[in-house]
Amino acid sequence: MTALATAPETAAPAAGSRPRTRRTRPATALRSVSFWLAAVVVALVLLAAIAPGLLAPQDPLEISLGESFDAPSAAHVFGTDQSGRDVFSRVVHGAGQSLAIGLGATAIGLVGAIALGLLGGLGGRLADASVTRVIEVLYAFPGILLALILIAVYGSSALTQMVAVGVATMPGYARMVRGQVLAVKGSLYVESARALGHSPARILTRTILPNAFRPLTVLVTLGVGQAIVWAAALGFLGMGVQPPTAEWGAMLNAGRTYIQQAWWMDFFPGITIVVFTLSLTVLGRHLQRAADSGASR
Amino acid sequence: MTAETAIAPSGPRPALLARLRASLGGRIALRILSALVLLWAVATIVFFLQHLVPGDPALAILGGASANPPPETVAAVRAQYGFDQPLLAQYADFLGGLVRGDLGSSYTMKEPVARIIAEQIVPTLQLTGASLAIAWAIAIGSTLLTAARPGLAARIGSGLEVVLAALPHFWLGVVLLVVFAVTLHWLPVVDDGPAGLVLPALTLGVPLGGFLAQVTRDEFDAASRQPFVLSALSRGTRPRDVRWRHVLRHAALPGIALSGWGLGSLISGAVVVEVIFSRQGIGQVLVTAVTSQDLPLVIGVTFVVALVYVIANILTDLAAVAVDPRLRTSIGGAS
Amino acid sequence: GCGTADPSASLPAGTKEGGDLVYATDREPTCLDPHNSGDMPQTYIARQYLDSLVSMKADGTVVPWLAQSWHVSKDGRTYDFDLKKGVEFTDGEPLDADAVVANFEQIMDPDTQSSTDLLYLSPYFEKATAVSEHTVRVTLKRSYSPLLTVLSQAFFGIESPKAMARGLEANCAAPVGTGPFKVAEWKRNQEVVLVRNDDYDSAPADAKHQGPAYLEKVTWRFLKDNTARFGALQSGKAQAIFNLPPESVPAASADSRIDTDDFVHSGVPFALDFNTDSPQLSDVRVRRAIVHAADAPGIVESAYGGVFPYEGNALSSGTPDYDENYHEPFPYDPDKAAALLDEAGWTGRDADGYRTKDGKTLTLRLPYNSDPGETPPADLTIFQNFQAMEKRAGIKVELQPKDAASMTAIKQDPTGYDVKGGYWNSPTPGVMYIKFSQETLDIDNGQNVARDFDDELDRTLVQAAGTTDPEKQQQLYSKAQGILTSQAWHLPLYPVQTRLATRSDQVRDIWIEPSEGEPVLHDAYLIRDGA
Amino acid sequence: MNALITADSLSVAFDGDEVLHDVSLALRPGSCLGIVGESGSGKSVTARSLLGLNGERAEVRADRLEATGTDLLRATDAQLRALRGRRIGYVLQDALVSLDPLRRVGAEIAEPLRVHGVPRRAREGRVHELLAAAGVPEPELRARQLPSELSGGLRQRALIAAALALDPDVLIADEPTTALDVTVQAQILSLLEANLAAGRAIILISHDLAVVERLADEVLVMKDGRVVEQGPTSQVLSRPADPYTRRLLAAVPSARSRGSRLSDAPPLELSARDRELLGARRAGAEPAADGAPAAKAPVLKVEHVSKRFRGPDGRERTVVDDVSFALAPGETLGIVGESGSGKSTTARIALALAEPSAGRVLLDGEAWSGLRERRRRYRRRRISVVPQDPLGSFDPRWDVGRTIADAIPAEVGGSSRSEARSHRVSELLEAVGLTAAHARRHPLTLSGGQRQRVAIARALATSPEILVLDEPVSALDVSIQAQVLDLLGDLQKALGTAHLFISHDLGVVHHVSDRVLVMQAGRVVEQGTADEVFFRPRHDYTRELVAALPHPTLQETA
Ligand SMILES: Nc1ncnc2c1ncn2[C@@H]1O[C@H](COP(=O)(O)OP(=O)(O)OP(=O)(O)O)[C@@H](O)[C@H]1O
Ligand SMILES: Nc1ncnc2c1ncn2[C@@H]1O[C@H](COP(=O)(O)OP(=O)(O)OP(=O)(O)O)[C@@H](O)[C@H]1O
Ligand SMILES: [Mg+2]
Ligand SMILES: [Mg+2]
Repeated sequence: MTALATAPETAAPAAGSRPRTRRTRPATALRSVSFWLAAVVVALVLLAAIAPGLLAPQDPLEISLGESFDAPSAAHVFGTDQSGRDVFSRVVHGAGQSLAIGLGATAIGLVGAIALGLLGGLGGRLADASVTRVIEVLYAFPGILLALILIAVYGSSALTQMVAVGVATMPGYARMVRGQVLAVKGSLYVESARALGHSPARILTRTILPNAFRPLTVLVTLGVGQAIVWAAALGFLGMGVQPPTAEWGAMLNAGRTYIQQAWWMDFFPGITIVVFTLSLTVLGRHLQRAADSGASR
Repeated sequence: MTAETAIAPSGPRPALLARLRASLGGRIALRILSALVLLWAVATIVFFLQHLVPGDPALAILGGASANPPPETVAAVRAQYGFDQPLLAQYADFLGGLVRGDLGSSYTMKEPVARIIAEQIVPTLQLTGASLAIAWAIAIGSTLLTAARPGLAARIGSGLEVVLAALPHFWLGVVLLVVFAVTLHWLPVVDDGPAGLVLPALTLGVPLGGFLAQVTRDEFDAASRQPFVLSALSRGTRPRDVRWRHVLRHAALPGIALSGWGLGSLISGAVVVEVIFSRQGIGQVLVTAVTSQDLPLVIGVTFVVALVYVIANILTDLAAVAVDPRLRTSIGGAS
Repeated sequence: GCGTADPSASLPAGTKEGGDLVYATDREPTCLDPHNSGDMPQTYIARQYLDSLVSMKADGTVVPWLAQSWHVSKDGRTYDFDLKKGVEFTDGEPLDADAVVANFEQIMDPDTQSSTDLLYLSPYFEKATAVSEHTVRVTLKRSYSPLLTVLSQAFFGIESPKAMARGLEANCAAPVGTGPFKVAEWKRNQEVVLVRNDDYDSAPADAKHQGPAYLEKVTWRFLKDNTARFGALQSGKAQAIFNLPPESVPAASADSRIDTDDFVHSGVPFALDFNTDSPQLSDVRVRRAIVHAADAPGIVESAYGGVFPYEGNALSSGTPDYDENYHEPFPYDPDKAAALLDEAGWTGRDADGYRTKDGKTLTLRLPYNSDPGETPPADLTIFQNFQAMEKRAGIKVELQPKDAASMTAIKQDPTGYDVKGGYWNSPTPGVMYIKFSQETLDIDNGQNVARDFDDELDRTLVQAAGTTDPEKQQQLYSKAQGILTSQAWHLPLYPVQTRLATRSDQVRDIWIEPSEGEPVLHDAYLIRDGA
Repeated sequence: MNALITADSLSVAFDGDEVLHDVSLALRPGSCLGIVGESGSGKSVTARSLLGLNGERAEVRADRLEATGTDLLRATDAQLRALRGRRIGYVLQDALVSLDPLRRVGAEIAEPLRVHGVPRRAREGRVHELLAAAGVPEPELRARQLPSELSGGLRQRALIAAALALDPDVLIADEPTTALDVTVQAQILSLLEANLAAGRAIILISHDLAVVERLADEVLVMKDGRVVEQGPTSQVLSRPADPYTRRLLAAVPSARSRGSRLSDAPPLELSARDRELLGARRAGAEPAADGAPAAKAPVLKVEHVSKRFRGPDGRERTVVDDVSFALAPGETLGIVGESGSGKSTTARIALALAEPSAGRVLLDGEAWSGLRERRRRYRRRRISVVPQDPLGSFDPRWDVGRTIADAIPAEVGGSSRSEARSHRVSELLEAVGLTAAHARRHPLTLSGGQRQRVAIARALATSPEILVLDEPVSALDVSIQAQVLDLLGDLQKALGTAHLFISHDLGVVHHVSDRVLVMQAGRVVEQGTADEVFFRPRHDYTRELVAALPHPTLQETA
């Protein structure tokens, strides 16, 4: 629940806002370093998600009762857990699960949000008024609360976790899509297209939608990171994927018990999430800046 | 500037609304009305969600480690809680209760939900309040120290903010706990007093502070490029004064507007933080209620949190107006 | 001290009198009246405000408490208790024979929703009557030698009839007894405040002192989180904590200010019970194979870090008539497990390497309560380790986290599980009858988790309950342990232990009574600076 | 007399890029120095240098730089601050955003007083005095208001009041009249004149020669960071020595310039094929002879059109009120009026982008307003628009080629990327004086004039009969404006399109229009031929407008 993408402010970078040029020159070198670092992290996590076997030395589920709570060492770089499982292998294998949940949640959130946002942005006054209301109501359930309610109702599992996070992030996206559609719809270039006599369908598909969705790509980058953090928070509370499955949130939950005795059980999955989401943020910002300086004004 | 001449009298239809909007009091009344509608919607949604729960709520009520309820008991419980009535009757009951401030009775704690929440909301509000203060301190401190300054300072400041904003509560909290309480013994692990508030409030406040700082910094940068800044300088005002008197107010605006939302996110965060630090509060109650499927309690917490959110938003609106008098006409504008 | 507030700092030196003790525990009871339901947290706290008829000593002998003396009839079916005179409940009601009768009636009343108490009493109890003002007679359907031991638990604490008449809800919130403390306030999710009963004069015969408690007030805190609870003790925010987390034991023993008091519960240890209604588990060979396949001592060692010992017998070592021959009846032996499974016909293998028979994979469902308060992390580790060990033998264990309602439902619907974890704390070996008899299976109240019985076992246990001859009891109970072992209805893992950790520099004389491991605060006192 | 301000060989560089080169100037007490030049020529940088306000990234070099006795090159921060506001008052270029929008006007004006140690009690009265002196009615009320509650003219006055708070020796006014309506502009100039008369020295910066001519004793003409010409006003403006100054003067559209070219660019030659392609519909269509709009049937007829909007307060306002006019083929109809008088709304109604609340619009004699969009769409190509802000009217994702191709009717080539289309795009670009290579550029990378040309090319892509031009040149510099106006004239001549030309600039309207429509508060107060309206105005409002024109020479009759 760190305050990432769905903050209302970020949610509505309407086309009309004043351009925020940043001084780019002095920081270019540093930026590109941060960009490449972030890209490498994201690439590694993707590799871990696709082919964990390449990175992980051990079976994430195999216990070794004699080796419980081994501190980080050459044999176990992230140490071992209470059953002697290799934490590093579990972190690597957890990438797939966590990423899938993050992506799935973002997809769910986006699909819902786009439906709502388009309805509000393109439907009539009444539709817009109702959509605004719905978004407002959803906003009144702060993130995790909505997720928890869904879990209370449907029980904890990877799927509910995904849906819960997706629904929880939806209002932010929806508000953005709606704002964006309205801004684009009211823009001069859409009026020009109308003045040219283009059909509504053509204006919608060629002008409104592509322009309204442009900032979404950047937001998805930020959103996936956020979704992973949310999902991990649910996992941390024991309401996500259940042990012994390797998943970052579930590992955090398991590690919490032994925090005084085996800090590495929580520290490493946690720092992985931090570094990964931070990298996504950095990448997202680079994309955003590229988009800002490239196409829009 | 001559446009005032072309005002035609309004038709009768929007008269009431228009008259309401015309005065500040009216706009506040509208705002409150729309807040009530919002609360009703929240209550309705959670009520019907509750009925999607698979299984028998009576069993949840009679649950517990060693429960073995005979069928008669289960039936008695059903009757007691009205589960045998039609859904709409239950809904009417529920709404009626809400109006009277009665949120029903907790399944597991066998106590009125309203009373449980009334007790637990206080520490949570203390926590979120302290966190919000910390967040603002970070945002303003970082902005004033590093924003719109040449050289390394701004880059370090903004880099740090990104990192802070990316710290998840569950991780930051555990790290702070292990380092400062368990290892260094600087602060207590649990404490009801102010000392015990430090780590949880930091855990919650720091990431939000990083986020707010990004927003205020952006706005500060933008505002400090505005002509009125140069204008002030041209009158002989000190640069430091300009930062404080002019730019900071502008920079604070989006942050203030976000604070209502921020409070919501803090309550979300409190769920995790209260669990980590074993603090009393609504978050703990919610987690327990969810794990034990104590739905009246879940609904109650949700409703109260929505209420807090609504109130917080009204307050932030007012705060924003205090800082930006231009907004006076926009209260209640959304409705 | 370490700079934190010492609760006794302001009190005069040289006296035991006065002060406020903060006692932190993990689980919060759902009801303060232990007659209702009957979960462990209830008995722990109830001990502070309820007195029982008798008290049990560590050697298993029973000494007077509210009952000054008692007389048991020859056939063991009639118990006459002579009550202490002049004792009053804290609401001013007198303790008399009628009051005690009312307690038995409340326990037997279905509205009380008693569970534990009924399991102990209902097979035997017939009626309780007031013979005279201070004499109660309990009549049994058949003889029941553990009755006195059973009644010594706080689960059978005596409550004020006037208070009980207020109804379940009020009685749950603030039951009224004759004990050393009174319930002043229950702040849910936080604490129960207990204040001293200044008129107390009915301590059990084995108490360290008579008369009112030394402590003026006890704050009975609920700190679910292990780290926080231990942290509270370290920082002096709590003077005593119950259930020192196993993972904190090393830190606690390293701290000279912290004393620990371990109590091994008697009764049935924590075990994984096998549901014999499941086709694959109806075969004793499969059950034995499962037990052989699991490195039980290793599993426990990993989960409890060597803090809890392994126990393979159906009874915990502290239980009277425990037979250590059965301490580790089926040692870890993967080969033997494989042989047994082959013999039972589970010879096929599926794609994942699990054993199959007639195309069906050898799968065991293991549901557990997903609430970490109900299933502590270490037990979850045990399940995971068990799962991993059985996987090596080709047995697939599915861990199924469930909510409380589903777990309750599963208890009543034995088709919902194959394996389930659980324990039964009890001061008497008679507990075997509660868990494994035809009678409990027939009542179908979910206690007979293995869903099987053995005629000979039943007979042996009934005989043991019927005799008062210690030697005969010992012999019969040994036999019962043997039969249970041969049935392999469960995989016992560790005896449930209670660990009380106290700040020795702040408080003294908290002791644990042996029937249920209840902490006793009546004798506790705070240490004064310079005293 | 000693100069109040002296700069010798002043150069300013930002991050190593020099933007001001060897500028020298001197301001004598009681005189007015005008600085003119196009956008980006360094006027504001010069002004800021005189206060040491160019920021930390600026590197200022000069042989000598003194202001009211302070050596700016060596002054400490404290000395500079003592100078600012007290000795030199500075009125920033952007009047609308130079007051802190979050503070009351009174507080802004009191700021220099506070900074320079005027006690709190004395301030309020002084603020009211200053406002009154700056010609602000109801000063007590205004002081309590927010800048956003004040009109542009009032804001500009408040700024001037703040600059004059401590009675400085010098007032630097940077573009004090831009973005203001003519009448308001005239009032501000009078205010400055009054200050001048009171003996205060003024540096007046403007790109508008007429404004400078009215006030300045001496003029400095700047181009690309250099001074190209300097001297007494009358001499520089009537007998310019530098070709740039001459071009600048020639480029100012006015009654005098009617029918002549404004820029020195050669007239556009369109081949017959081009003309055919660009849709000169009536073969051999004669360009409308000057002053004789054809008696042909009008292509666009607006009849008693009104438009009402509901404001945020729920009240209705009539923005366009009973407007009627007709546009003949090949004719240019100019619409002038102050900001908010309903010009753009009228244009949108003409374009059928807004429906009138009452009245109707006919296109080629057929119904145009009040139709379903479906029935109107195929006729839309007959009427095109050239907006004031071309960038905003381009899809931000598209390059120039795609932007224009999007406007080309479907019959020309199939897909938007086809051969025929890109050929057509090249032709259109060339027709507006760009090259085919521009097709691959993104509009962001073009200059304002080039963007406006792209917008014109797009408007022409449908071969329209009518062009609606809503302030097409008001965002452009005079010389660029001259080129664009010439281009529009050339195209009209060649193609015979009718123009509905909207501008608040009387000179521009007079230069281009056959007939003129004057709007005030949504109503047409006067209409007639351009010369009739401007030389013999009948309505008071028109008279006021014309009288307010600052450049006496520009009002001379031809
Ligand atoms: N702070 C700055 N940093 C970098 N370049 C600057 C800065 N200020 C001005 N410039 C550059 O200096 C040149 C002159 O700018 P200046 O603002 O003085 O022009 P101007 O004549 O006032 O134009 P306008 O009429 O548009 O106000 C421009 O090229 C501008 O880009
Ligand atoms: N969609 C709309 N809703 C409400 N009011 C509007 C709308 N469009 C225009 N107006 C109002 O109508 C009035 C006239 O606007 P219009 O844009 O036609 O003026 P204009 O003469 O073009 O002014 P400018 O010279 O500033 O462009 C203004 O007061 C404006 O606020
Ligand atoms: Mg300028
Ligand atoms: Mg306009």
